[in-house]
Amino acid sequence: MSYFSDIIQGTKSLLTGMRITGNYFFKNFLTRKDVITQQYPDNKDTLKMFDRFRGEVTLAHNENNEHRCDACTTCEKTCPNGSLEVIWDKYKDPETGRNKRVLVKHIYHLEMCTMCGLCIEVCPTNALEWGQDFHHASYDRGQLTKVLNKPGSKVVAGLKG
Amino acid sequence: MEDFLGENIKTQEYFLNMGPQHPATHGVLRLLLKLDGEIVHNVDMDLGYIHRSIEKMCERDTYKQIVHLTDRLDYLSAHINNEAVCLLVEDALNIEVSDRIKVIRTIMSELTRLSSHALWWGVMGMDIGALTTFMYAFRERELINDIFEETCGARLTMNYNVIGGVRYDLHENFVKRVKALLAQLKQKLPEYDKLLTGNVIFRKRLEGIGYISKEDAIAYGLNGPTARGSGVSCDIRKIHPYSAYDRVDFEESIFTEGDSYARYKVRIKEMWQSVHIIEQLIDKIPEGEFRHKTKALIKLPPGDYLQRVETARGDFGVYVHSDGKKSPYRMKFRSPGFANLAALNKMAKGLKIADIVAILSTIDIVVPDIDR
Amino acid sequence: MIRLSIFTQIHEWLYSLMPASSAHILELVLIAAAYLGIFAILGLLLVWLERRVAGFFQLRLGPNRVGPIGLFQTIADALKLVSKELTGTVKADHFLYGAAPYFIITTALMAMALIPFSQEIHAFDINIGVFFIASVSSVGVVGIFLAGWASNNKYSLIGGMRTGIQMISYELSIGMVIVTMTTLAGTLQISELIEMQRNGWFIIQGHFPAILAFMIFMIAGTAESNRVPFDLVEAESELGAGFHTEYSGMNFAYFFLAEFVNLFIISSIAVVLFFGGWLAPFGITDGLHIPFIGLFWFGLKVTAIIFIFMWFRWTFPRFRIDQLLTLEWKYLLPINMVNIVVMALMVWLGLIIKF
Amino acid sequence: MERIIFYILSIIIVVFAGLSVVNRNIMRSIIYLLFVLLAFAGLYFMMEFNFLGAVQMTVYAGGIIVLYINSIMLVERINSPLDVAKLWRRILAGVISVAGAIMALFAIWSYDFTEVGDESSITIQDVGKSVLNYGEHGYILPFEVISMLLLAAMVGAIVIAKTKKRNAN
Repeated sequence: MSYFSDIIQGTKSLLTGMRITGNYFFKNFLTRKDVITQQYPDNKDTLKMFDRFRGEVTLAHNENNEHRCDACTTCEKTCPNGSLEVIWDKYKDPETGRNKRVLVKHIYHLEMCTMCGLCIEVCPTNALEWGQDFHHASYDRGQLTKVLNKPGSKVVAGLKG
Repeated sequence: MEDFLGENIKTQEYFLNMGPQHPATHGVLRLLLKLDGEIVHNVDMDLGYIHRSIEKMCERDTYKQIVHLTDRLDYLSAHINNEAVCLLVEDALNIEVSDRIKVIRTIMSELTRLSSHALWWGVMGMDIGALTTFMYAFRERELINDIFEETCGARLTMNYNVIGGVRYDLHENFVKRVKALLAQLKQKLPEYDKLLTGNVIFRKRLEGIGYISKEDAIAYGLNGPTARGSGVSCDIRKIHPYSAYDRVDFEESIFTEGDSYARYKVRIKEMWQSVHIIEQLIDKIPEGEFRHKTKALIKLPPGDYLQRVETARGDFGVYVHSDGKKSPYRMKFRSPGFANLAALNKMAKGLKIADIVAILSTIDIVVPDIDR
Repeated sequence: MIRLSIFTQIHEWLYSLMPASSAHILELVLIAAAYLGIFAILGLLLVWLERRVAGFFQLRLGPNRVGPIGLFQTIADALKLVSKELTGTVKADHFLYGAAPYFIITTALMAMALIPFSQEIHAFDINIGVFFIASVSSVGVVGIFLAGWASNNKYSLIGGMRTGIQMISYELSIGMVIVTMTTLAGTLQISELIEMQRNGWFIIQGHFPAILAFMIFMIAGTAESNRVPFDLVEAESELGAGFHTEYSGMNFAYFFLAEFVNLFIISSIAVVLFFGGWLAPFGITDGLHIPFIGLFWFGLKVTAIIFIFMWFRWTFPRFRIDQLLTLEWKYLLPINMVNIVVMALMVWLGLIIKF
Repeated sequence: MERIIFYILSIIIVVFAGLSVVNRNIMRSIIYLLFVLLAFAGLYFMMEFNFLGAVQMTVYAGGIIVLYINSIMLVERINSPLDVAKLWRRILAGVISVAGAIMALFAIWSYDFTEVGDESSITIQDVGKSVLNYGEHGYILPFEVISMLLLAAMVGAIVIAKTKKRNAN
């Protein structure tokens, strides 16, 4: 007799499954209520990431085009992948007469970065920050190598390193 | 058949390369199948296609740098892997973390397990041929990932644990979101059952397929849900409780049938248990520090250290031999997927091609976890 | 033959223009071209429908960018496929490899000729109607078989072998369902079959055994059109793409189109056998002289059946090959045989519901 | 028009029949045979023997050929071309086939064909009635004999399947 009960049980289980998918179909067909996907390029402008989202490493600049990096290279040493390169120059401080470092280029290899966040943690002057940008795709690998300090930017005056 | 046909007529065996590029192998895993028609006579696992020598890289890095590498092992239980390394270093340095950290870690681990199992459920359906389950599972998984992103800043490679605590404090929306998630899971998990678990085709595809006995499971070193499907009690959360697992009440999900369907049921039950665990903790997250200060450069005292945790796939072990320097002399990860995959040949012999796909799915392999 | 008034006008105009023999040939060519057009449009439309329906089942939207509600998406895809390179394996049997898609296309087209779109639009109303469709589609299997064999790829070969087993088994079920319904109708000619349903569709006339036959037909029809849960032939997660792994560009598109046209054909047979073809439900539009009303009802019914097939596809997991055979030989076939006897008894005892 | 189609079909039959014998690739031979069978079905359809044509397609093209292919795929040396037979065998086969052809032609030419008017095509009812008829032109006896044969074949198949199962257990 299990032959027939098998058939009935099986059909019942199939219909249960169909009821669930069918429910979703008609709900979506009529109201589009359960749609979980985002219409990505359409909502590009309004799409907002969470505050802590780790998109890329950036060097924060204030409104006077000043950053807080004193080229101590701690981030470069801490990075496990070698994604950061700090190129600096020496100059003599006219006031104290001591040699000081000045940042020339803060180079960031996005293609090597694993977003571990160690550089941002160790930065003694809190110069580095997380950027929210996630549109990293590009046709050219070279474009993933970025210079973080903006052209013409300077160190914030009076920064202690 | 051969007995009946005698010596003169023979069927021909042939080899089939399943992978390294194949939709069923969940990554770049190559299975060399020896087939007779559709029947599998032998499975050879060929690994190493995405070997990145993470263990060797660990010997180069400092302990703080190692943590984020473990994200890349079993990327679906990234958080739990991080936790293993952190716990190991904290133990070695005798850092006693606050209750808040323990509870946060436990909740996060269980969320990770839920997200991993949700993905597994969706992919399981896809492997068996039901394509819609994938999207239904991702609906829940996206909620979990949103929670992760809001608190940790990333969806997959969270890298939230640091040595001595967690990187950020919980986001203010965290509790609210987790409660919403639990409510939805309680509503949707029965739907999973109706859609797939009870389905007659699905059950026929899994029941009695890929059997492995309890003795064999122990002999092969199976662990995690794969072993618990054969009745082996091996939940590290019960055997060696870490973080806040000693203060929550949950059941180790064990089924004794030993077939694919048992392994499936184990994972479904684990999802319920995870919901249960989070429910106990979410209302009483203790106040306290979320991160203890540690030295800038951590050096472990010379010696051997071992830490085991229960990832979504099973027993994940971290072993360190330290010579007192800033990076380990030798770091070894004992990954659950590797041992589980080894039993595939035992499970799949004599079955059909379609069964291999189903068994691979119930083992729930993640290839980077196997290859490291 | 085609009888709609505009077609009659074209027919007369052609014969007035040129001698009878050339007009005849030209007419045949025109009808063939028209059916080719229907074939292409149907294929594209069904692919769009499938993707759209799949979207709603899967909590997505489906194609909605190209054209209104994504209607032109498949045309864009077809253009892409046309422009793609035709690749193949070096050691393939090139003659058979190239011929395989045309087998499937040709048989699908031949079966299309018998589809009664409406009372008037019906190209080939042969006296063995439904049986002819079944026999033609049995030839179509050879195409899939050849594709699997000639690709010189083991995945394709396994797919091809599975097709053979699957088709031979499930054609039996389809044939027996047809026999069951013919027992009720007493004819195989499609137009007669439909006209007999003026007194109630066969699924109502034959009540219990007809409903059973319909359920079996839906199962076997899914298997015949190689769709989930019977898509072992191309089983994505096991065989990559099964028998058409090695096909690309337009050659692949032929398989794809033919699959969807076969789905349409199977649904049409279901509509003809169970749901009264082009007839309106309860004859609600019989008195009205609306042009193309038969086409409307037929299309509506076929769409409903196709929707059920799609519902299957986006709900169920796939069978394994031995379960597929068990289902056919252990369950469907015995039930079918009993069903034929029950149906014959019912017809004999006059237990049919007629309005 | 009909004449042209007839000649096209005949040419297909003759050419592909020849090819299917000559070709040394077994798979292609089968496909050429399929073309021959399909062309025969076409001839039946031309003669308005619709039922016969459809049966020809289902049974031969759909069933037998698929079975052939299935069983040929089980043969081990399917990829290598077939061996060429010895010379005396080829001569013998040629002689026999030429003799057969002469006999067939002789039979055809000696028979006095009469042209039949364009009768209405045979319906399913006619076929069914003559199959189950025990009077004159009735086929009930062969029909039943064949069904016995099929039953025997089915029993045989079941026996084979059962044997395998017992061994497995």
